[in-house]
Amino acid sequence: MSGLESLYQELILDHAKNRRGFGLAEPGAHSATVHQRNPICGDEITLRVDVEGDRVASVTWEGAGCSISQSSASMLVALLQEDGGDEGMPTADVQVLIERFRESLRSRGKIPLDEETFADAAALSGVSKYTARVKCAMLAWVALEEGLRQA
Amino acid sequence: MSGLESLYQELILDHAKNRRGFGLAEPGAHSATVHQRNPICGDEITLRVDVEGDRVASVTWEGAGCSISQSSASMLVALLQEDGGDEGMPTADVQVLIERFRESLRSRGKIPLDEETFADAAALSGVSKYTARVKCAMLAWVALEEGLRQA
Amino acid sequence: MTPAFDVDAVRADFPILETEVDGHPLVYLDSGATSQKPRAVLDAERDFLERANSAVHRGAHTLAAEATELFEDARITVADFVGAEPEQLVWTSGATGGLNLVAGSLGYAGRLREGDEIVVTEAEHHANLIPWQELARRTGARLRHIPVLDDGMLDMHAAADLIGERTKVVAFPHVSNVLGIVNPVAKLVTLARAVGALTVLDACQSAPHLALDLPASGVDLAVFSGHKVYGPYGIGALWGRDEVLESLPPFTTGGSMITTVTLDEAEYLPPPQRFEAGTQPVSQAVALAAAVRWLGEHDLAAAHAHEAALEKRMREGLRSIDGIRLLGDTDAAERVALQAFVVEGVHAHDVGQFLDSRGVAVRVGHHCAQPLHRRFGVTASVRASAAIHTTEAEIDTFLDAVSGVRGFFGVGAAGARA
Amino acid sequence: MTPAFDVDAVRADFPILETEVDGHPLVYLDSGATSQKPRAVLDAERDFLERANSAVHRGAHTLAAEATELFEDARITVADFVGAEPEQLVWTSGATGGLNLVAGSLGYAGRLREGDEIVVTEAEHHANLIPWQELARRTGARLRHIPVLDDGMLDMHAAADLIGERTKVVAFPHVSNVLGIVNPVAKLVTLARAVGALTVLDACQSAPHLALDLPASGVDLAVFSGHKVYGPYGIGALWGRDEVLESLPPFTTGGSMITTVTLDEAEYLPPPQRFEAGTQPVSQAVALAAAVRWLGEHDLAAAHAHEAALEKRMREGLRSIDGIRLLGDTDAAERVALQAFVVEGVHAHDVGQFLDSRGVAVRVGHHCAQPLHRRFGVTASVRASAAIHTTEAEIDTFLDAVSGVRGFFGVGAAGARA
Ligand SMILES: Cc1ncc(COP(=O)(O)O)c(C=O)c1O
Ligand SMILES: Cc1ncc(COP(=O)(O)O)c(C=O)c1O
Repeated sequence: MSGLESLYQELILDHAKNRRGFGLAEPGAHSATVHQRNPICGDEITLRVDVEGDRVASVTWEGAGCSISQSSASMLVALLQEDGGDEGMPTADVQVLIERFRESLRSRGKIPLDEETFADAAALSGVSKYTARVKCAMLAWVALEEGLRQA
Repeated sequence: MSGLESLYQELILDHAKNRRGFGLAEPGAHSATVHQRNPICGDEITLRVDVEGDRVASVTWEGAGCSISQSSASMLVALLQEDGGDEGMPTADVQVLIERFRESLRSRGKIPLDEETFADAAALSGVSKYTARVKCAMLAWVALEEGLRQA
Repeated sequence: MTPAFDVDAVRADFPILETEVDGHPLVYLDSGATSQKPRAVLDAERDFLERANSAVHRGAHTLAAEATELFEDARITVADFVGAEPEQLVWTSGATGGLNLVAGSLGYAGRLREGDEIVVTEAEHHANLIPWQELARRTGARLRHIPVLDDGMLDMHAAADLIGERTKVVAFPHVSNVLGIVNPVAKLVTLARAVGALTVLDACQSAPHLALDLPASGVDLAVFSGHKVYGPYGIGALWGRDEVLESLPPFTTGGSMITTVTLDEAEYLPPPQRFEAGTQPVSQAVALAAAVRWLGEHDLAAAHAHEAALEKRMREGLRSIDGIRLLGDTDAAERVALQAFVVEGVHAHDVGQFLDSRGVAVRVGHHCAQPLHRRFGVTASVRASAAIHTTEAEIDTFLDAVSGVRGFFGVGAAGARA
Repeated sequence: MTPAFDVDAVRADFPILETEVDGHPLVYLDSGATSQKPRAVLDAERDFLERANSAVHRGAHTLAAEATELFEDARITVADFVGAEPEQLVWTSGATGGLNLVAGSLGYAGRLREGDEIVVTEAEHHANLIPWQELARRTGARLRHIPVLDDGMLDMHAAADLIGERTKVVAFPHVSNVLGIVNPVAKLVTLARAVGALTVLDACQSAPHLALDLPASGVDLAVFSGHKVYGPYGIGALWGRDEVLESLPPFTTGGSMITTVTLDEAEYLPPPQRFEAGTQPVSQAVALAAAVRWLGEHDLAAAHAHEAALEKRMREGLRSIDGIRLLGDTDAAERVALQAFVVEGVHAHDVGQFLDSRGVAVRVGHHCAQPLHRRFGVTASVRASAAIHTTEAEIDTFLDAVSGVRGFFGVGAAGARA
C-alpha cells in the first residue's frame, strides 16, 4: 500500500461519500451546537451534540471540506452509535477517546489507532504521518470536545 | 604616508583648529543663511553668504563636527578669500568650483583635487577614498551651494 | 518563432530543484506562493554576512562603509529593475508591509474622511483588501469594489461607474494571484486620474514574470515582495512617485529615519528613509539585488516567451481534462503561467495531496482571496503556478497527475477507484 | 573563580572574524549595532532554502509541511529562549517593528486618551521613544520621561513620582544601548503595576547577553531583534502575556491572520497569528532558532562571566586613559560589555576613523539616542560593544588604540602629533 493509499483507504472514501450523522438533528434539552473551522484550508463543521445525564445521546453535523475531515466526522458518529448502543456512550469515555485520538494523530505514525477501540476511525491512522492533514482529521473531534464542554 | 595620514594631513588638522571664517558676520543686503546637517553623524553647520552683484562678497559660518567637516569649511573660506581678492569671486566660478569639488570627492580617489585650483582644500583629496566621510567634507560646500541659490 | 531558451541552464542554478518527493522528482508549481532561490542569491547573502556584515549608515569603520555601499547599491539595482530611481524605492518587509504602510500613512495623514471612497477589486489578495477595510472603518470612508465577470476579467463598465468624485484611492492587483490574468492598468489609471484619485498597484504576481516600468505605468504607488521574485523572505519594496512619497507621513518610526529628536518630538528625513524605521533587512536587500541581477542575466524576452508557452500548455491541458473547472477561463486577456481550478467532486485539499504523491507541489485553499472564491461559488481551489525554471515536461507531469485525480477518489465517469 | 571559557572555540564559528582591515586583524566592537552570525546560523538558513523552502501553513505538499514544521519549531525554540510559550511569541521585522506594533495597536484600540500619560526614560533608543511620541500626539496623551542621573542610573525617585494614576504605559530599556547599564526592571514593574499601567520592555541589548525569563520579569510586553542575538536581519520577536496579546487588535493586516474575509470585513485569528500579516520571514525564523540554539550550546554562566570580565577590563582601561569621559560611569549597576565615551578635544567621528585604521570597529554618533547625548552635553560619542566572541587581547588592542587618539590629533598633554 503506497503512502497515499494508506492515507486514503477505501473506508475513508466511503465514509466521505456516505456521511453518517450528516444533517443536524433538532436541538434537544441538553444540546450544544459548535462551529469549527480550519482557517488554513477553509474546512468547516457545525456539530450538534445532545447529552442525556452522563451520556452522549446523539451527535449530528453539517459541513464541507476534504475527504479526511468529512470521513473523520462520519466515522466519529459511527463509532459513538456502535459503541454507545441505545443509551449512548458515557461522556467521560468519549472525552478519553478524543484525547487518545489526538495523541495518536500527533504521534507521527508512532501510536496507531486500534480497530478494537476506534472501529472504522482506525483507518485514519495514516493521517498522522501527514502533519498538514492532522487538523482536518481532528476537526469534528475538537468540535465534539468543545460541545461537551458547553452542553 | 599611511591611509590615515593622507586623510588627516597636518593642514587639515590645522584648519580644524584655526577655523577661517568661523563666527557669523552681520547679514548684508543680499545674504542668505543656511543650516545643513548630516543626520548620520550629527555634524552641523550654519553658513552665511553675502552676495554683491555677481560676486560672492563674504562667507562666514558656525558649526560643530569632525575635523574633516570643520577643516573643509575653513578651507572653503580660505579659498574664496585668497582667490576672490577684495571684490570676491564670481558666483558662477564658485558654482563650478563646488561642482568640481563634489565630482572629485565622489570619484573614490580617481580625480584628485589640484592645488592650483583648490589651494589648501586640495588636501581633502584623501577623503574621497573614505565614502563614509565624503558627506563630512561636502557639508560646507553644499551649504554654500544652497545659500547661493537663495541669496 | 519563440527564441530558444535554455531552461536546463536555469534549473541548474536552483539547488532545491534536485529534491525528490516520495521517490518522484519535485515538480514545484507553487512559485505564486513563494519562489525558489537561485544559488547566486544564496551566495550573495552569505558572502555579505561573511565579509561585510555590519550596521549601515552609521559608524566610520571599514565594514560599515562597505556594508552601506552594498546596501545602497542594492537599492539602485532593485529600483532599476522596476524602471525607477533609488530615491523612490522604500524597503519594506514585503508586499503586505508596503500596503499597510500606504494605507496606514494615508490614515495618519488624515487624507480620508467620511463620504470619501476607496475602490478595490473583487479579485484582491487579502493583503490589498483588509488594510483598506481597516482604513475605511477608521476614517468613515466607504470601501467599494470593482466586480469580476464570469470569465475572470474585471467589469470595466462597473469600474467606470464606480470611480467618481468621491474616490480617493483605487487599489488593484497587476495580476490576480488566483486567475493569473493581467489587469488593464492603463485604463484603471485613466479612470482614477480623471477624478484625482491615488492609484496603488499590487505588483506581487507581475514582478517575477513581466517587465515592469512603474513610472511609465501611470500608477502612483506600487508594491512587491522579494520572496516571490527569486529573492529572500523578509524584504520587499514600495515604489512611489516623488511627490506622492513626499506627501506621506511615516507609518512606523524609530532609528535611522530622523534628523533631530528631542524627548518630545522628532523631525523626519525625506523619502525613502522616512519610511524605513529601524535596522533594515540589510543582507536581504543585498540578496534581492542579486536576485534581480540574476534575472537580468537572462534573455528576458525569451524567458517570457517560455513562460507564455507554459501558460498555454497548462491551461489547454487542464481544459481538456474531464471534470475540471478553471477559475478565470478566458483567452481574451494577457496572462501569467498561474491557474486556479477545481476538480468537480474532489476537495482541493485532496487534489493537492494526490498531486504531492506524484511529486507535484501546488497550492490548495483560498490563496488569501476568499471573496474571489466566493464569487466563483467555491471555498477552495487548486492553484498551479510556474516560474522561469519550469519545463514543459513538468507541466505534462502535472497534467497527467490531475487526470488521475477523479479516478483515484472514485468520482465522475471513472466511477470507482481505478 | 570564573569558569574556563573557550573563546577561541567560539571565534572559530564566526567566518567574518578572520577578516583583515588595513592589514590589521578585525577587532569587531560594534555588536551593539548588529552582531556577527556564527556558521551554524548561516548554514541553517541555507539548508532550509535548499531543501525545504516553501510557503508555510498552506498547501498540502511535502515541502510545505516540512517548512511549516521547521517554522513552528523555530517559534518554540525562540519562545523557550526567553522562558515563554510559543503562543506568546509574535514574529516581527525587528525590535522597531515590535514597538510600533504595540504602540500602533494601543492607538487603534483607543486605549489612550487625553489626560492619560505614557512614561519612558531619558535613556531611550529612538525606537522606544518616537512611536510613543506619535501615539501621544494622535491620542492627546502626554509623554513623560524618567530622568537619567549624572552617573547614568535612572532617577528612581523621580520615577516613583512620575508613575501615577494617569499612567497607562511604562516603556523602558532593559539595558541602555549607550550606557550599558541594566535598569531595575522589577522596581519599575512594581511602580507600574501599582497603578495598573502596561509595561513594555525593550530587551534589544539584554537578549544577547543576559539570561531572560520574560514571564518571570513581570513586564507585560517585550521586544528584541534577531540581528543582535547572532541571528539574521529582518526578524525579531514581540513577547506578551496571553491576556495582554489577547486584548490587542492587529496593527497590520493581510493574509494568514484571518478566519473569514468578505469584501466588507474580516475576522482575525487569535495571537500570535493575529499580529503576523502576510508572508513571514520564514527562513529567518529558522535561522534565528539556530542562533539561540547555538548560544544554548555554550556554558552560558561561563559566557556571562567572560563578558563581565571584558566589561570590567574595558571600562577600567578607558578610565585610566587621559582625556576620556565615560557616559554612565558607575560601579553601582549591573552592566553589559558596552560603553560609550568621548575623547575630549577629538570628535567621535575622527576617533572612529583612527580606531578603524588599527582594525578596531566601533560605532560613532548618537547611537539613535539623541536625548541621552543631549543630557550629557554632547552630540556624539564613541561606543565599543563586545560579544561572546570578544577576547581580552582585543580589548587591549582597542584600549591601546584609544590611547593614541589624542596624540595623533594633536590635542591634550601630547600637544602636537606624535
Ligand atoms: C497578489 C498578491 N498580493 C499580495 C501578496 C502578499 O505578499 P506577502 O505575503 O509577501 O506580503 C501576495 C502573496 O502572498 C499576492 O499574491
Ligand atoms: C536599545 C535598543 N532598542 C531598539 C533598537 C532597535 O532595534 P532594531 O533597529 O533592530 O529594530 C536598538 C538597536 O538598534 C537598541 O539598541
